Amino acid sequence: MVAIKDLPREEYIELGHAACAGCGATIAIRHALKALGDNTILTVPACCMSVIQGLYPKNGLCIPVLNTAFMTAGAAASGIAAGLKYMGKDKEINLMAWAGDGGTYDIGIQALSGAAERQTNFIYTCYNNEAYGNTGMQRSGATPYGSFSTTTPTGKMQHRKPFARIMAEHGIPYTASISAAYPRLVYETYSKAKELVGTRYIEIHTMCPTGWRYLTWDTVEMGKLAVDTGVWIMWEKEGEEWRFLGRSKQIAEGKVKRKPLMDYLKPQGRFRTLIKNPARVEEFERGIEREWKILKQRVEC
Amino acid sequence: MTPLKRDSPDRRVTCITYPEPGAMGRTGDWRIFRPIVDNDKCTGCQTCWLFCPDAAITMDKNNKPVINLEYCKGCMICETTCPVKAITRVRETEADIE
Amino acid sequence: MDLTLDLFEIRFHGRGGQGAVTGAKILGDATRLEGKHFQAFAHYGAERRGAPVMAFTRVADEVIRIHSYIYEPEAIVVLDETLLENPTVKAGLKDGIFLVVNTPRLPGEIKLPVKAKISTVDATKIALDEGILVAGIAVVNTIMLGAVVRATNIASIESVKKAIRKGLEGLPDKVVETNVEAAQRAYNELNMGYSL
Amino acid sequence: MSKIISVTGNHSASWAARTVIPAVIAAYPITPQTTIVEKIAEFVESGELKSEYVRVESEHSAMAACIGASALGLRTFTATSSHGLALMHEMLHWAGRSRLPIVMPVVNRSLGPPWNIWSDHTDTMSQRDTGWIQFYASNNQEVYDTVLMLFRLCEDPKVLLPGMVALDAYILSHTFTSIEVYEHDEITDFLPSYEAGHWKLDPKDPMATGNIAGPEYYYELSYAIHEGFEAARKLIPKVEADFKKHFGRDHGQFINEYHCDDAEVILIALGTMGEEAQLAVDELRNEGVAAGSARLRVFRPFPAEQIQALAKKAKAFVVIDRSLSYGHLGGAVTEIRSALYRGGQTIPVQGVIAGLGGRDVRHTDIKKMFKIGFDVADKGEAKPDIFYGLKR
Repeated sequence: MVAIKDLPREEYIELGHAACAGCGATIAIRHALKALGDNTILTVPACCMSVIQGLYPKNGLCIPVLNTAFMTAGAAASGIAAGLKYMGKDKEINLMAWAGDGGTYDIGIQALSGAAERQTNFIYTCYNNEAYGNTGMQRSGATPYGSFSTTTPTGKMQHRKPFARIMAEHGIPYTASISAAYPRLVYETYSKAKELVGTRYIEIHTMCPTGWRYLTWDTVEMGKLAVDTGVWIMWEKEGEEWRFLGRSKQIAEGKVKRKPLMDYLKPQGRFRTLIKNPARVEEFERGIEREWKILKQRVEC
Repeated sequence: MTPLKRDSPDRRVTCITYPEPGAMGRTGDWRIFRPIVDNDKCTGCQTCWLFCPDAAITMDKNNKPVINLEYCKGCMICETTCPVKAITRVRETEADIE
Repeated sequence: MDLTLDLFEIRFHGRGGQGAVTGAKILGDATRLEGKHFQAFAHYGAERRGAPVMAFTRVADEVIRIHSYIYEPEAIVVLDETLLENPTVKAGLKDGIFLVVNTPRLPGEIKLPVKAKISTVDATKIALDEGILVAGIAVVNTIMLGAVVRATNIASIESVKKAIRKGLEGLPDKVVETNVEAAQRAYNELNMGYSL
Repeated sequence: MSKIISVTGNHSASWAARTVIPAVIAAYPITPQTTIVEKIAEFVESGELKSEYVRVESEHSAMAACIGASALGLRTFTATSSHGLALMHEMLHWAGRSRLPIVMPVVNRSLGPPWNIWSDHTDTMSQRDTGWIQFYASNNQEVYDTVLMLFRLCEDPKVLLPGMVALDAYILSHTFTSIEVYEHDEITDFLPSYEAGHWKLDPKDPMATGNIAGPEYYYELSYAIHEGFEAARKLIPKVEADFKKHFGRDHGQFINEYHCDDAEVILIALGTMGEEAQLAVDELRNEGVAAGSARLRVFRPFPAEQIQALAKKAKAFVVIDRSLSYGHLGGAVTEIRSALYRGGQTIPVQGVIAGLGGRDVRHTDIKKMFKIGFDVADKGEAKPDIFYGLKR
C-alpha cells in the first residue's frame, strides 16, 4: 500500500471550495484526481459536486469540467469519449464522470447502463453519500434500509440497491466498491483504473455529516465503522476475477471480527428511529448478510 | 487558434469559470472551532494532510503541518485522525483574531 | 405600541445552523396572533453550517402585496456578534434603526455610523446555560425573539411564547419549554441603549 | 372546520393535496419545489394523507407514473420546477394528448447553465404548447385555492386536460404567510369525486389508448384537445364564481384588474410582480396619475378577449415579462400583441424584460416602468422592448 509521503503533493481541488465542513466526497475526489493527474476531463451532473465547484466566475476544481443535467452523466461522457476518440486523444486524456448516488442509482442509471453496454472508454465514479445530499437528504435508491430521509421521515422501507454489482454484471473491465475513509486505497484504485480501457465503474462510500447527522470531526471514524461493521463492503472485479479489498478482505478471511452493527448505527441521527425498532434492525442486518453471502460466492468461484 | 485570455469579452458568451481559491469566499469564516498544532507532539506522519477535505494543510520544511486559516472550515477531522493527539481545538471566538 | 408605520421590516443575521429562518417565521407568527399580517423568508443561496445567512420578517396591518427583498429594515437582529464586521449587516442602516445583538457587550460599546437604538443580550450564554445546543452550535434564534419584542414592541412576550410552542411542535416538550423560558430570560436580561 | 396556518407557498401546495386527497402522487424532488414533496411525505407517513405516494427516480418517470395512475381514472397529483419540468416535456405532451386531468404546481425557476435556483418564468413559458392549462399565482392563498380550482376545472367532462399552477421560486415557494385551509369533507360540494367519463384502463371494460392513428384521424384528435381548452375558457369564470360562493374568495379569473377602469396606462405582469405592481399604482394614484395594473392569471387558454377589452380602457400597455424567448421577445408580450392585432387594436404595447434569474423587481422599479409607459402613451408609440436593469 502506497505510503502517505509518496502521494503526489499537487492538489486538483482549490482552497475555499463550497463543500460542507467535514465532507467525505472532497477527501475522495482529492485523492482520485491525484492518481489521474492533470490530463483529466470531468463531467458532473447535478449533485453536491456541482455546488462544491462554487460560484461563477470562480471554480473549486482545477481540471476542465462539463457540468451537465441530472440524468445525463453517462450520456455526456459518451459524447466526450467519442470526441476524444475522433481527435485521437482518448489514450492520453482520462475522462471521468463524477456523480452522486441519486444521479447514478436513480435518475442517471439509464444513461450509465447505455454507456457501459457500448463499452464507452471512461471512468464513472459514484460518490455515494446515500441520499440526495445537495438538496437536503431526500431518499435515493442508495439510502440504507430504515434510514431517515426528508422523503422517508419514519425510515426507508426498502434495502439499498446493490448497484456496484449491477454495474459489474454489465461485463465491463473494472468495477470497484471502496471508501473515502481509506484515501490511499482510493489513490491506488484510480491508479489501476487509469491504465485500463473501456467502462470502469468505481463507487466510493463518502461520509456526509450534514446528511447522516453526526459531528463533522467523526467523518473518517464513521467511514471506517461502516467497513468494520460490514455495512459497507470493499471489493473489486477485474476482468472476471472478484477480490475483497483492505479491511473487508481481512473480515472475509476471518482475520478480523466484524464490529457490532450498533457501533455504526448509534452515532448517526439518521438511524435514530431505526435503532428503536429491533425487528427493523434485524431486517437491516439480514440485508448485510445477504450481500456478504453473494460477494463471497463471487470471490470464491 | 490562440488561447483566449481569461476575461476577453468572447469568453463571456456563457458561464465559463476558472479554477481559483475562494470559489465560495473566505470559508475560514465558517469555523466554530479552530485547530491548533503542537509541533513538539507531531511526528510528521502526515495523516492530517491525507484526510483534510479542503487541502488546507501543507507540510513545512520540517515536515510539520501548517493550516491555512483563511480557508480551513474547522471540521476538525485533523484533530480526530491525528494518531498522537498533536492537534487540539479552541472555540473560534476565544482564538486570537489574527 | 400602535404601529402607525404601514410596514415593519426586520432582518436577521445568523450562521447556517443557528435557526435564523425558523426565528423569522416564529416572530411573524407571534404578530399574527395579535391580528397582524406577516411574511417571513430567507435569502436563499448555498447555505452551509457556519456560513453567514440572512432571514426576514415583514409585518403589516393589512394583507402584504409587496414581494421584493427588504432593503431598509426598521430592525436588524444579529444572532452572532462575529457577523457585526460583515458588510451585509451594515447595509440599510439609518438613524433611529433598532439593532438587537447577541453579545456580552453593552449597547454603548458598539460603534455605528448612525444613531441606532441598540439592545444587547448574551443569548449564547443563555443557550449554554439552558443546554440549547445542536452539533456544537448554540441555537439562539428563539432566545433572541424575547430580545426583539422587548426592543421593538412588535409583539408581546406572551405571543412570542405561544408562537415558539407552535413553531417547535414535534420537539420534546422539555426542549420546547426550555426555549420558551430562554426567550423570557432574554426579554428580562436585555440591555437597552444607544450606539456610540 | 377551516383553519388559519402560517406556511410557505410550497406547503400551501402540499396542504392543497392534503385537502383534495389525490389517489396517487408520484413526484421527484427538485430545488426549490422540494419542500412540497417533503411535506407530502410527512402527511402520508403520519397517516394524515391516504394517497399512494410513489417516490420515483426522475421527473420523466414522475409524469409517466402520473399518466399510468390517471389512466385508471384516479385523481393524480405531482409537482416540479425548472429542469424537472423540462425533463418532463415529452411526457407533458403525452399527458395533455391523453386528456388526463393531472394537476401539478410548478415552482418557476431559471434553466441552467449556469445553475440558478431563483425565479424565472421561462420554464413554464417553454411548455405552452404541451396541452396543459396554465395558471400563475401571486400569493400563497392563491396557490392553495388554484390547486382546488384546477382539479374542478381539469376534471370537467368537456375539459379533461391536465393543469399546472406556477408560483415564483422563493418569493412564494419559501415565504411564510398565513392562509386558510380546509378539511376534505369541507370541499366536496365544490369539488366532487372524480369520475373518468371518457376512458380508463378497466379489465371489465377493456380499451387501449395511444396506438397508431394515421393522418386521416390524428388531425381531428388534436383539434379535440383544442376544444377542451375552449371549454375551459367558458368554465373558468363559473369555477371561480362557485369557489367564491363556497369559500368567499376569487383571484380575478383570467386577469386580476386593479384601478384599470379609468387608467391611462395599464401595466400587465404575471405572478408576484403582478401583485407588487399594485403598490406602484397606489403611489402613482396618490400623485394624481391615472395608472392601473392587470395581473395575467391564466396563460392557457390565453385570454385574448379579456386583453382586447382591457385595451379599450387605456392609451398604452406596459408588459413585464420574467421570461425571454431568445431571438424574439418575452412570452407574455408576444401573445398580448397577437391578441390585440386580432382585435384590430393599435394601442402601443411597451415590452419590458425584467427579473430573469431571480433578480429582484421592486414596486419602485415598476413605477419607473410606468413612467416609460406614460411617455409611450403621450407619443402614441412604443420603444423597442426594454431589458430593464441589464448590466452592460
